Amino acid sequence: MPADDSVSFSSVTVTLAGFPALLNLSLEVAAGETVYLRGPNGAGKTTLLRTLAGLEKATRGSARVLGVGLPGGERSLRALAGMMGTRSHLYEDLTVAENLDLARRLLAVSSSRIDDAAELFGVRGRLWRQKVASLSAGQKRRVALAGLVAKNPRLWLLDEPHSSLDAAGRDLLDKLIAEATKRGAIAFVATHEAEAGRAGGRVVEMVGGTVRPAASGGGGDSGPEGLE
Amino acid sequence: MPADDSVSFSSVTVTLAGFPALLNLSLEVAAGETVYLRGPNGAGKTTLLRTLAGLEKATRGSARVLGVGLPGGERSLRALAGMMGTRSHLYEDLTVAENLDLARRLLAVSSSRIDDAAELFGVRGRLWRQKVASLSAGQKRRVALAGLVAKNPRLWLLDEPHSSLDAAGRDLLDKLIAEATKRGAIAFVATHEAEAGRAGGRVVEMVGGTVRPAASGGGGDSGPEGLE
Amino acid sequence: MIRRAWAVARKDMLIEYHSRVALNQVIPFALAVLLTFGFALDTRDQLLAEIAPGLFWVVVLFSSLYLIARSFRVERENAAMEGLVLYGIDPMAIFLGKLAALAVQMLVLEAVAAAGIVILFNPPVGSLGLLAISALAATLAIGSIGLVYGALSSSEHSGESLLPLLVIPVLAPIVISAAKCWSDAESAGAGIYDPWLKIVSIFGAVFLAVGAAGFGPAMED
Amino acid sequence: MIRRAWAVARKDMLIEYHSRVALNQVIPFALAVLLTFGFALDTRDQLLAEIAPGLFWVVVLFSSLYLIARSFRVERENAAMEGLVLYGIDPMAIFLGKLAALAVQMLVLEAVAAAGIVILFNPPVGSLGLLAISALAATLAIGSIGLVYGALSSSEHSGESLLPLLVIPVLAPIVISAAKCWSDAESAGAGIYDPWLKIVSIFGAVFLAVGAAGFGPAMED
Amino acid sequence: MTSTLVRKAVGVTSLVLVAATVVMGLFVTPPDVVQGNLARLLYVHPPVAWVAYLAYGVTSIASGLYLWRPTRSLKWDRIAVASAEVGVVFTGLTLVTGSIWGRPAWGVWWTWDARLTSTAILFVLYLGYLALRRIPLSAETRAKRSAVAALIAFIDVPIVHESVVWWRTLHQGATVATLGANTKVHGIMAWTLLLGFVAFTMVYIWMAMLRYRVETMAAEIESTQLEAWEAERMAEAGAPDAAIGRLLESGARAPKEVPADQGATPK
Ligand code: HEM
Ligand SMILES: Nc1ncnc2c1ncn2[C@@H]1O[C@H](COP(=O)(O)OP(=O)(O)OP(=O)(O)O)[C@@H](O)[C@H]1O
Ligand SMILES: Nc1ncnc2c1ncn2[C@@H]1O[C@H](COP(=O)(O)OP(=O)(O)OP(=O)(O)O)[C@@H](O)[C@H]1O
Ligand SMILES: [Mg+2]
Ligand SMILES: [Mg+2]
Repeated sequence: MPADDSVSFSSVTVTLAGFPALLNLSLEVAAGETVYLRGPNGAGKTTLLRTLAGLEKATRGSARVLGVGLPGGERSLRALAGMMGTRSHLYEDLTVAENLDLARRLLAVSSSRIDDAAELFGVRGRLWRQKVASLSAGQKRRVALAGLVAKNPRLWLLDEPHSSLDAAGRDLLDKLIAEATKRGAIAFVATHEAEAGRAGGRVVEMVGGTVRPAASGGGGDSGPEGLE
Repeated sequence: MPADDSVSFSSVTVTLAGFPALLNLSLEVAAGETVYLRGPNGAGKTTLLRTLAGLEKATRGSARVLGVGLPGGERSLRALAGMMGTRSHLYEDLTVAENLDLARRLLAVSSSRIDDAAELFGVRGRLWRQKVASLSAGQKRRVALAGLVAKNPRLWLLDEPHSSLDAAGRDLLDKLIAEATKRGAIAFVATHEAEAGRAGGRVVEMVGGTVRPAASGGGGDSGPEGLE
Repeated sequence: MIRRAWAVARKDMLIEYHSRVALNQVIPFALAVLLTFGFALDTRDQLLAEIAPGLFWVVVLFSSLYLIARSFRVERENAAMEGLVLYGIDPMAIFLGKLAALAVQMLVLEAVAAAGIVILFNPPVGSLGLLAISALAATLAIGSIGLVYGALSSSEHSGESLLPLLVIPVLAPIVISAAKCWSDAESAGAGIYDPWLKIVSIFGAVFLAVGAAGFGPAMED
Repeated sequence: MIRRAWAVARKDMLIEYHSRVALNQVIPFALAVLLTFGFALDTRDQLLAEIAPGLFWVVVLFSSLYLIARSFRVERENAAMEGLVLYGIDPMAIFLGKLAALAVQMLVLEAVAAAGIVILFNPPVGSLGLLAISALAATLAIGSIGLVYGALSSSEHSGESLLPLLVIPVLAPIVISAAKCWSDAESAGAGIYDPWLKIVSIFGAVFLAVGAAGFGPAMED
Repeated sequence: MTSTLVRKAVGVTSLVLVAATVVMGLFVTPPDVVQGNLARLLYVHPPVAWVAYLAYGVTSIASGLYLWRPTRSLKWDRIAVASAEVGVVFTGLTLVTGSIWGRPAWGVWWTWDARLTSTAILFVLYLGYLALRRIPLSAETRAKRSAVAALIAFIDVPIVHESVVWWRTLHQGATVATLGANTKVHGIMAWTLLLGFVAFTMVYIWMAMLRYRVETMAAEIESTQLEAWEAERMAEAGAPDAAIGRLLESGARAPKEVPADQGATPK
């Protein structure tokens, strides 16, 4: 069933503590697409990602994500989605190795897979036996990304994925996303970077909790004078 | 005394829990300069900023920052520096207005000054009476920046300042930094953005806790294939 | 599910292994409380021996509150609980895993506190078996209810001192029954047919079931 | 400095105003504990009346621990304490401000708990003046020591349950003396020359001084 | 080397002195009129308690010296923790010997006497001090914070000492300090008591030295670790991005390791 690979939102509203963080948002995304979410602060990007992850519930409207109906299927959606938000989901008192070992156990994947992911993000060396509490911002991010890659989700939900990552890490992550979408995964990337989407993928401008009508073209995220 | 406006580090080492986060770092920065700190994850950028703010202590070596000697003068340095790190320093249970009012009282500045700063960052509207806990990532960032601008420090210490900010916010912040340095302030900006420093300012590449010898030229933060 | 529950339990035990919060902080705390109580309440030995069983369970309850709070604090730090949820695992696995780790810590705590009580307050100890069974049942009850209310009150902000308020009234009956159990254990005749033991066991089973049923809804808002 | 201390105190009171942690969580907690004790310890009225003063201070101490922990939790959330430090303000201002806000909350707590104790346990109340003075001194002592140890044990991780362990043994003498003060207050003859009041006041003054001296070094590492 | 010798000498001396105390206490001194042979605990229990005071006193002085800027050095911190740990051991011994004595003397292992309770509180106080030291912090921060805690904790020592006066208690009052006017402790008994005190002080010094040695060794390991890390950091600075670069050069490996068919599936 091809619909099972796609994402379709119809008039979804999500209220957080009474505030409509998403408002009548409709959106169709096909398998293999990369969607760059852009828009001013408070537009609802993070809320959209959390809804896609099954972490927030639609108050009105309905959606179908990878064959899972929302609201209702949040729990099964969570298993499919891979989310990388501003919080790392790591246990500060555990070492890098122990955190990723937990991921291995919960994902029921082989440990060589975890090792490879850790190797890929350069956290197998000195950091491997360090507590997460003692890592730099970008190092934490790398550990979290290693866990995400090990999960290899069908839905990548990345909230400002480049933040804290150095250039090599950004590059690596971009490649991983490209590779995953090539294999049919869908990626949502919330970002404020001006160059997002230049290399391909769809740019969706959000504002006021919904998708900005395509009319106005690019530049929705840029301020009055535009950047660059 | 002109030396009082500058920053000078000589062979500073800062150990965090026994790890040399900064190692024999020497650096001279003159009044009015903007320094972009770049380098791979774990290079020591954040630690350098925290040392400049008087939040970490030099274990070896010595420094002079705006006429204050380190180690030793940490407390007086804190009053001069304006730091914007990954943590916002905001009280989640207070409203935006109350957080900024606290800043006003502690800085002993006029309330119109606070209002102006808040206005500038667009947090005077609906958000003004909202608890910080209910703001989006970028909105929190804007509140913190409003407090920083109200302080108008002589030393701006910004750790990935663009993260979470939308294009308009980034633009505004860049202008503010330019304005401040024009008036003689010094700005340190830790960033992974490839375009940092293109428009002016000095780029300092860090790696392994110290400044990378100038030889290798630019691109230290970018991976082998470079970004863009 | 058992595998995942074990992974969760293992993680919580590892955190304890690294941070030694239960061992170096909560258990000595329990001893400090025993001392303060003994001193502050009164100085007549007879009286203290009488209230010792009640005191034991009160102290265990209070110390357990710190263990439960800690159990949720580690999940809150980087929204780690959200991370667990995002593995799509059954809340039941999280519940069982956290309960197992918590129960182990609580049992150690109870052993130390019991030794302290016996030395300091000198209450008669009768049937050890009776004591052990009642302690196990009460531990499961306290742990289960603690975890459910912990999940209920775990918000990003201002939730931490809500837990004791919610938990104490609910657990008061079981704590009282467990204390009575001890008092009964003193009389040699008491065995596993003790009526208070029955009550404690029923409470234990009911609260365990309530916990298992309530944790999922409490956690997944 | 007074201006800045006031700003800090005001902020803490505002946080309490918004979150109502002391009012809606800690004070009801204290009452719940009193009730549980009443049930768990025994049901003989005479006995309860006798131990009431000790119980009162033990409950106040425990509840205050939650208030103190809360006082530091709000500072830890977004590294807000670091923010305060970055205004270059004197640690003494932070200490005084936080102590003022804490003391106000504790005094309200004590008033409610005292009312609860009197209603539930029915102990004789003698000289109100004596009670009030001793309560004030004990409050300052508990608050000061609590803040110092709160600062000492404040780390990003695993510090929170250390506070009670550190604080309780140090405060045990003052809590006991304050309880004795109440017992003395029952006898009509007692006045402000009561020896226990003297001890409580001395402890209050010493701990306030120790707190003021220790907070700075404890906080600024 | 010399320090090892000193340590060994102190160790041997302390063992000899303890043996002498045992011999004197058990065989040479007469049994007490009232308590019989039980009174022989006199040669152990008070000395052990005093040595605990001594240990905490040393901790406090060392902590004070650390806090005082002109003498600030991590050496004091190491002395403080070494002494405190031995102090905890001796406080534990005080509690144990006291309990053993109390069982026949008072009929109970424990009673809520002011001296006993305050001694137990002293024990917990320093357990708290040791727990505080386990919070992960930099060595300097830890030293500073625990020094403050140690100074506050010491307030309890005079309380323990004066407790027999302040509260009317069951426990023995100051018997030994008023030796001249004393009829209970005299002659050979007093000398044995003094010997016990010297012996346990030597034991304390020996244990504290061993503990201090462990601390310095830990510090040395830390500094070698630091050197290793410094070397590593310098290498990093020399070979930028080596680790990451190598990974990326090994080409399409990344995606290959991430087969799309594997990974999490809903249960
Ligand atoms: C667990 C029970 C006990 C504890 C915790 C304890 C604690 C102490 C402490 C801390 C001291 C040192 C006091 C000072 O000089 O400041 C001490 C001294 C002493 N204790 Fe005990 N004790 C206990 C039981 C007993 C018993 C049962 C006896 C004898 C019946 C006893 C007899 C003495 C004597 C004779 C001294 C020397 C007093 C002096 O000359 O100052 N203790 N004990
Ligand atoms: N508390 C700590 N204990 C031990 N090591 C630490 C601690 N904090 C930081 N480090 C180490 O110090 C080094 C420098 O950290 P720092 O945060 O300054 O890096 P950074 O340049 O800001 O990195 P990023 O780009 O990831 O933010 C890192 O290698 C990190 O692992
Ligand atoms: N808990 C909450 N209660 C009330 N309003 C909230 C809450 N969380 C978010 N909001 C509001 O919902 C809106 C959308 O927030 P969201 O975090 O999705 O924005 P965003 O597009 O991710 O912004 P940013 O670019 O700043 O990250 C914001 O205006 C925010 O103020
Ligand atoms: Mg966002
Ligand atoms: Mg950084």
